[in-house]
Amino acid sequence: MQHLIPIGLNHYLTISAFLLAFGLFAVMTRKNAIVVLMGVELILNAANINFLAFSKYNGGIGGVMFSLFVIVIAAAEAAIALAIVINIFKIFKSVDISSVDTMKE
Amino acid sequence: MFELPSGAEIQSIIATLNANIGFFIPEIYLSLLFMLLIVIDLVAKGRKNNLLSISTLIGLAGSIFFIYQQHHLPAGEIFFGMYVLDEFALFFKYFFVLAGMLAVVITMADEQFESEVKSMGEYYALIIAMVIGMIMMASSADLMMIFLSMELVSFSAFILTGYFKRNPRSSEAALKYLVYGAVSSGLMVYGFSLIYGLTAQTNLISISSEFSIHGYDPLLMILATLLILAGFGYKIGAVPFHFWAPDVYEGAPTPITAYLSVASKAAGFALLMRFFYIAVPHGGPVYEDILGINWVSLLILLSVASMIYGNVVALWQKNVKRLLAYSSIAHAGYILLGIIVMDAFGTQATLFYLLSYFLMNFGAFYVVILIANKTGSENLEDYRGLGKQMPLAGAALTVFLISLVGLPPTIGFIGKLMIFSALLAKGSIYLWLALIGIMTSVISLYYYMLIPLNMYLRESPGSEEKSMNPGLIANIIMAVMMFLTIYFGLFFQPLSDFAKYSSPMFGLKLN
Amino acid sequence: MLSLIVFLPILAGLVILAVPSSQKQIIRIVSLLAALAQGVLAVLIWRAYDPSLPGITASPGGSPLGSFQFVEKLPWISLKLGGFGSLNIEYFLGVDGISVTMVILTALISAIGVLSSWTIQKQVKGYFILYNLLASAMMGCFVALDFFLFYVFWELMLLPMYFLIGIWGGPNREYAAIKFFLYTLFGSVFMLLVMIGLYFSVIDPVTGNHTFSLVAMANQANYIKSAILGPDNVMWRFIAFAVLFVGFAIKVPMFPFHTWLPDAHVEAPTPISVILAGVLLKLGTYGMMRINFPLFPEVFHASMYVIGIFGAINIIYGAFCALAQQDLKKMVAYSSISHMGYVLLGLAAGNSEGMVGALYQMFNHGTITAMLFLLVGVIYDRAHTRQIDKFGGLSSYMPVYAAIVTVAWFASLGLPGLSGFISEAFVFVGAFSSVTTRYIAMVSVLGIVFGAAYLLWSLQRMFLGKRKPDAAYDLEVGADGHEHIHFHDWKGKIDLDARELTMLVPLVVITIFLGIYPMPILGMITTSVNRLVEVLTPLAIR
Amino acid sequence: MHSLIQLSIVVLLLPLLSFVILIFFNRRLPRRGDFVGVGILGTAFAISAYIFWTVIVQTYDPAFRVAWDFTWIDLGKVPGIGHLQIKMGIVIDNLTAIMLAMVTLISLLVHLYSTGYMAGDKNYGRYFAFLGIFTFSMLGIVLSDNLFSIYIFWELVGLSSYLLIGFFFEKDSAADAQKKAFLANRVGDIGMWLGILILYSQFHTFSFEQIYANLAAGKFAMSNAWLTAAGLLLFMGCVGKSAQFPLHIWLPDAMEGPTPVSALIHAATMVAAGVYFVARIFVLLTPDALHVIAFIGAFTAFMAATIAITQNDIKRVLAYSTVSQLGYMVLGLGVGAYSAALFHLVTHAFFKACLFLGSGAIIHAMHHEQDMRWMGGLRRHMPWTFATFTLATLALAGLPLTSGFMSKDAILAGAIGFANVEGGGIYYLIPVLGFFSAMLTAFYMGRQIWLVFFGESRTHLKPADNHHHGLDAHSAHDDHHDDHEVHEVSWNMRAPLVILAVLSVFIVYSPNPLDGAEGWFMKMIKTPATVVGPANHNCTALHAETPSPLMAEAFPAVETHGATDAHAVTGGEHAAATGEHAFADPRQAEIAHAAHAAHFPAIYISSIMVVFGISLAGIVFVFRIIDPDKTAEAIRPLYLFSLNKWYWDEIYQSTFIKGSVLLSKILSWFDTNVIDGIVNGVAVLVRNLAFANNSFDKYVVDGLVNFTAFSVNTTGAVLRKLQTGKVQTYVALLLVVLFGYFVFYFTRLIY
Repeated sequence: MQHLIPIGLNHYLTISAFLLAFGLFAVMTRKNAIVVLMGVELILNAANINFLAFSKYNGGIGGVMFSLFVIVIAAAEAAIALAIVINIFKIFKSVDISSVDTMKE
Repeated sequence: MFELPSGAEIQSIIATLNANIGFFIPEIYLSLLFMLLIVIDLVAKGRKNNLLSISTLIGLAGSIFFIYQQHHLPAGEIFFGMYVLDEFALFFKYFFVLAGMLAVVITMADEQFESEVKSMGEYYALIIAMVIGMIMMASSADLMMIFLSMELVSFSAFILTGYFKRNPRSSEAALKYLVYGAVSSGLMVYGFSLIYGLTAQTNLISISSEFSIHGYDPLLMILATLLILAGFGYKIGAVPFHFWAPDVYEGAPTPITAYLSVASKAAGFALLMRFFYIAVPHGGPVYEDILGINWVSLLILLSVASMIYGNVVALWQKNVKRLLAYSSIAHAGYILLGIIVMDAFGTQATLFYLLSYFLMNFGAFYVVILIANKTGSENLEDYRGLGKQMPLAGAALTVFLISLVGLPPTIGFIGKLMIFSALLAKGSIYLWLALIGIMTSVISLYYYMLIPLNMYLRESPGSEEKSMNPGLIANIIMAVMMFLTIYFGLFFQPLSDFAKYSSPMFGLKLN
Repeated sequence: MLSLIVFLPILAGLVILAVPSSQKQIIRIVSLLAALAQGVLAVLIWRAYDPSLPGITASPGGSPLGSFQFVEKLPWISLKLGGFGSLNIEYFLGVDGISVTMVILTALISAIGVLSSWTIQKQVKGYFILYNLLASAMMGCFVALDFFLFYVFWELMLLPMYFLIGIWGGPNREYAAIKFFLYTLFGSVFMLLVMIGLYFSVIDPVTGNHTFSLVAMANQANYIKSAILGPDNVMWRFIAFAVLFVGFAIKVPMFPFHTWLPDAHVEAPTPISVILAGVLLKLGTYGMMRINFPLFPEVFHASMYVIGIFGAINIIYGAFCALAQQDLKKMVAYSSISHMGYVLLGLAAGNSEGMVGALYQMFNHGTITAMLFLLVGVIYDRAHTRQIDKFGGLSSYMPVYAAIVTVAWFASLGLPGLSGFISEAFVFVGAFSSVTTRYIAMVSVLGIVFGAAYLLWSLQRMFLGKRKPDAAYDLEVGADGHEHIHFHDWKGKIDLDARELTMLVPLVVITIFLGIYPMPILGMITTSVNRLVEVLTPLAIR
Repeated sequence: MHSLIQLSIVVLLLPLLSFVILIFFNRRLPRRGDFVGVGILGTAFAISAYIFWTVIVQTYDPAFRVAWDFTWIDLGKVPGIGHLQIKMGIVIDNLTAIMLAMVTLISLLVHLYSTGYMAGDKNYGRYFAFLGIFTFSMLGIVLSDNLFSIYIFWELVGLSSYLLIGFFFEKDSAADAQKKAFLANRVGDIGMWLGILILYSQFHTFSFEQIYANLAAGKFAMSNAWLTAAGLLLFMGCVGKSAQFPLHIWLPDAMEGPTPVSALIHAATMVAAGVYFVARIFVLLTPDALHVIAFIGAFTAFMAATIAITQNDIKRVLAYSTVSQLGYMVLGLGVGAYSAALFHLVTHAFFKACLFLGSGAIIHAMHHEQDMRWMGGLRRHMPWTFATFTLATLALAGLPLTSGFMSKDAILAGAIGFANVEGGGIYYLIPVLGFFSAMLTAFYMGRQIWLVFFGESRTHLKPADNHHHGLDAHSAHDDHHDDHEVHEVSWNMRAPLVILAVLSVFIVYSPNPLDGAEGWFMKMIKTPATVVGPANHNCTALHAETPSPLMAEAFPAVETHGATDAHAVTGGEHAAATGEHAFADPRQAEIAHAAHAAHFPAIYISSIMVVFGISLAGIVFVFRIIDPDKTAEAIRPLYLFSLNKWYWDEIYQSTFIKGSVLLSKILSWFDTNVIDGIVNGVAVLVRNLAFANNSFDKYVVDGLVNFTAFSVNTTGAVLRKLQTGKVQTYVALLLVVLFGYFVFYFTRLIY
């Protein structure tokens, strides 16, 4: 088991980068509004991972604090978002985000 | 892995909190007001809009008193460098409180609320929440505070934008605003995390000292700066981070549009200046070689793009609200010009421009609301012949638009004058920027003048001479704003001295 | 006193604001009173003016404020700017020989404009408010000695003009109005940049701060050598000069920036055409004399030749275009392009004769062209057309009108004994005496013939001969056996009525008197112009 | 201020007074105030007669001269020049005195005559007002002491001629004629003005005195060519006003005006003003300039004479004869026969005025029939007119015992002398043309006399179609003689004829019918010393100045003119002998001498020519030995050429007038379509673009503004497509932009 490389900062950063990419991908491509919101959550969590990893590897408690607040914010955001999406569903009878484009140019 | 703090440390923390609480009174007061409004709404259930709005006005007016008290306090950081109190912050405190009051005023004038919503309950509370959030944006000294306050503003804004629940445009605007805002703030947070990774600090000043002491990895720095810029750019609605703006401004309730286009933009600028002036290393050849990213050039790109794009696309708009939305994008460009100069004069010019923009934009939106009340439309075609039917409104709107173009003797002219003076004071390096500004403002004359053109030069289709008087109070408010627009255009000394007084940040002056 | 003469119309406008819009007569009378009061003040200024003081800028040994008269100088704005001392803007009014004549002209023309506005029936209240605003702005431009103040007045003129053309204008008014607005704004926005640049380049010798004062700017000693528009910065000074020149040339209007003028004139109502031709065009050349040339004398000296060529083009090109017009008003419009060409030529000469001629031509063109447009308005009111060949033989039926038209037309073609001649003569004398513009002058002289050609031709087609078959009026034999003409749906007097005479006769008298004895105006001009010529002559030549 | 000056000022202002009174009050005054005009002119004439008496008769001094001036415009201390003032002033010398008397006299007579001729016209009062302002401006020209005021009055004369030619403005032909006259004069005036400018730009003064002084002192800084140019340009003024070729076209058309006006303005005074002006500037004309002038004069004299032969309109014949005679005067000045030319000016003024008034009487009596072909046999009906008209005709033809004989003869003598001195073959063309024109003059005047007064009345032969000629003009005042009986005119029209006829007799001017040089006139009017040309030594001697480089340049070596000097001396002696004054300028002296030598040859030749001409006319038109019509057929091309006035009108019409009208059309098209829409095509494009369907591009039709507008507009149209309304697109764009920035800075980072 010794010849396994120890997990280091870069691994965390890579994972967070992937999460970010997935999140953006979801936001841009998914039709369903809920999935889009999930993408947003992914973005935020990518940031969280960064914060935690950094605070682990170069000390300081700030990163942890930050990530806690980000989680809270994400929760609040989700709540508002869902309310709005429901409202959208009431009016447009669908949650297809790409069909919501009455205002343009 | 982190050891718990000892009792003594906790004692000292509590002591500091007690000591610093005195610097935080206006925010506390506003938070209490926020709760009070909700309580009032709960108690006096029903459609007592005036009760709520009046109390909001009074409450906000009261807050000015507390803000005024803070002039005596020494400038500096509080709450362990989370928060800062300085002239710069004070300026924006006044700014946002007044903006909130104006928002309330024009909300009272807007008859669309009668038809769209049953109760105004949380509306005013949310406006207060936005005020608090923006005040904190203007005075936060720590990445975390920045993030939190921005989100506070954004969330209230999302809700307010979608406040007309049964109105598809309003809801659509809210959704777009939400998705776009969430993504950009997400990117911003990611950028913050990178900065944190580079410096292990979240306080702006310590970040900058870290940078100046240890230097940094340029590649990561570029990435971080760009991502953070995405967040700020989204707030100030500058090209290419503006895409949400037109739709949201068109869809949102008009008072909210006005409020967003003035206040939250200003908050964004406050943040931008604080962050880029203080945190990110700038200026001076010291950084040029290692930096690899000159954020001034970045902002120049933004501002030029905004001026051109905003003005050019506005030429095509038929909906007045949307037209003003694009014009606000263009104005973001002009304001950025002041930031680019990056000296005390530039800051002063920027703050002054924000003040002038405050006056004329609110004025324009106010008149638009009054007209919409009478005609029920915001389309250019329906403005035909209004000049005869509502003379005062027509005159006022013309004055505001002229001021937006930047012609004397209006405050808008002085704003442009100061911005360009700040540019030219640097010699001829920024002259081309000034030229672009001039050219685009000529272009802007086209579309701004379309409105008076329709109001005066064209006859209304149903050419009956019915006069639509918007009512005494509305007339008075319009007249006052029109008067101020012209008065400050001729005697702008007080405003500009105020801007001058508020330019220093963290108590330290720029050269 | 100057403040009074500037702001009287605005006060009148405020009064009118209070008058209910149904009281048309009261509104008219109020503005008329204001205009008359302005006239009285102008006369007082004329009497009290001391022609021995040069003005223009600080004379060597004189006070740094220059020897201006009726000076009113109040600190207006004084801002502390981080790192740049303070921004000082002054409320600085004053007149010298160059502006005092223009002040008199403006007062005269605005009074006549009010009279001729009597026939305006549509939205009288709004009309007169805008009119008074315009009058104030024009007057302000002529007396402002602070560049900032000047710029404010300058821009202030645009909006009222836009609405006056756009609301009370002819069928194609939207187009003409926006065209006017855009052209002039395009010219003036760049002026703003130059103004700021000058501000940072000039030091007020008294206070030691930067200043907007034109008097200080006109004195090359006050420039910071290395500043953006300082003496060292040759290229930028040249560009600034060109930019300013274009800005003013658009107002003049100078070929090829003239195309807004015919449209604006044709669409504008008569009084506005009178104002436009009588005063606004002068602002362009006045700006050149007050700002453009004295601030950049060496550039002016280098570009005299070009300016002269443009002047010649204006003269001849305008005359030819006028020759081809069918619409009488358009012809007059082009004729004023041609006549402003004389002004440009005189300025380009750069010597006293030329400059005196140019300034005097500005005054005379003001009165004469005002007369021409009023006369066009008279016939348009009656016949509702301005097509030249819709008339003929008018002088048999409207003798008084014909007589005044003859005087005006001949004044416009520069007949000796009428004021226009003296100014044109001086322009040519000056332009020919200066070696730079000698050959240009020889070419421009052709303008005299073509000017005569189009004027006499139109005169013949409209007034001589007999009624044309498709004329805009009918002949009917009256009770006394003589033939009379009768315009469709015109109830008033066939020949000039009292109001029109009160507008026209003073102008005729002035034209003749100043043609016989020009000193009342020239006497005020000369000292300042001589000083101006000194200022403009580079030290090398001086 | 000299008393004569005061008087002359009064004379100058009286006609103006008459104008002012009549133009404003003529309808209120009895008889439309014609008596005002006549009375005022009477007074004026009385005063100027007194001036004439004092100057010419009492102080019998060739060098008499009084002057007075005042500052008109004060330009203050002009940088580089010093104190600059424009002065106006009056000068009275012999010439002025004579001209004053002549002008006021003829004007008075014409006023008197008009009371009969114009009686009943509906603008009767205005007519006299116009006469007044004309007289005023004419006197102004006569009295001016500087170029500027001469130019002013010059134009004013043009104006009054414009007003009077177009007096019957309802006739389109009259309206055309007045415009033509004014414009032709303007063309001349341009030249004159440029000449004035050249002189002013050198000396910064307009006054003759100072200009000549400066010139003589050699202060003229520009090259000699400029001086010649100045002379010729000034002469252009004369070309316009005195209807010399190539600007002669307006004068015949000017006959559209009332006949008395033709007599006053277009025969006696105004057209002579050109000659008078050349006489005033004579001293600054360089020899080259004088040569050009001489040739133009000769050619004009000849051309006009040939045209006059074939004209049928009685007034047109006289008009062309006027042009021809003016040609004589100009010729005279050109060859240096200064006093002779001015002498001819005066004599011609009287007899030509007489002729015109006579023709006016005829036209009046013939009920506005102007075509000589339908006249004839009038001598029985109108004896007075016949007598005076014939006498004047003889004077014009230049038969001995008439004034015209002396003056014309002096000119021709001068021409011969000039040709002798210049010694070039080409220069002999001038006297030859002169004599030939003299013959032609005799011929066409003879023709006129025969056609009008002799033979039988041919009124009945007139085809009916062109009978309306002139009637419409006078429709108002035809009523008082509806009987078609031709009868003599009333006294107030007869008296002027008699007076003028008397003034055409030789005795008035000179005791010796064969030599005008012995008369008071040519004694009083002496050739002034030129200030240019070889006179430099004398002048510099006079003005005690250093010799001027200019003169040296003009005439390199005086030694080469040794012969000339010798001549000069002899000439001087001879002059002394014949009581002439010594010439300052050898060249002038020489010419004068030669002229004197050529005096008798000239007499013989011209007399023969004249007699031949008249008898030829008789042969052709009375005894019909040669049938004029057949002859005309035989030389049809020549005949048509003359009848159509050498086609000058057609040429001008098709070149200058058509040309400038065309050019104006082109330019105005250019203005509206090119300048005013440099990118019209683009504007059209914009309109056709699919997305251009909004109110804005209505304004996209204009010049450079267009271009910006267009580009701005389209960019907007493209950019706004980015705003798809789909939020996901927005996000995508956001990322694209960020990525773009990143790449940009990344590359900047590594490179």
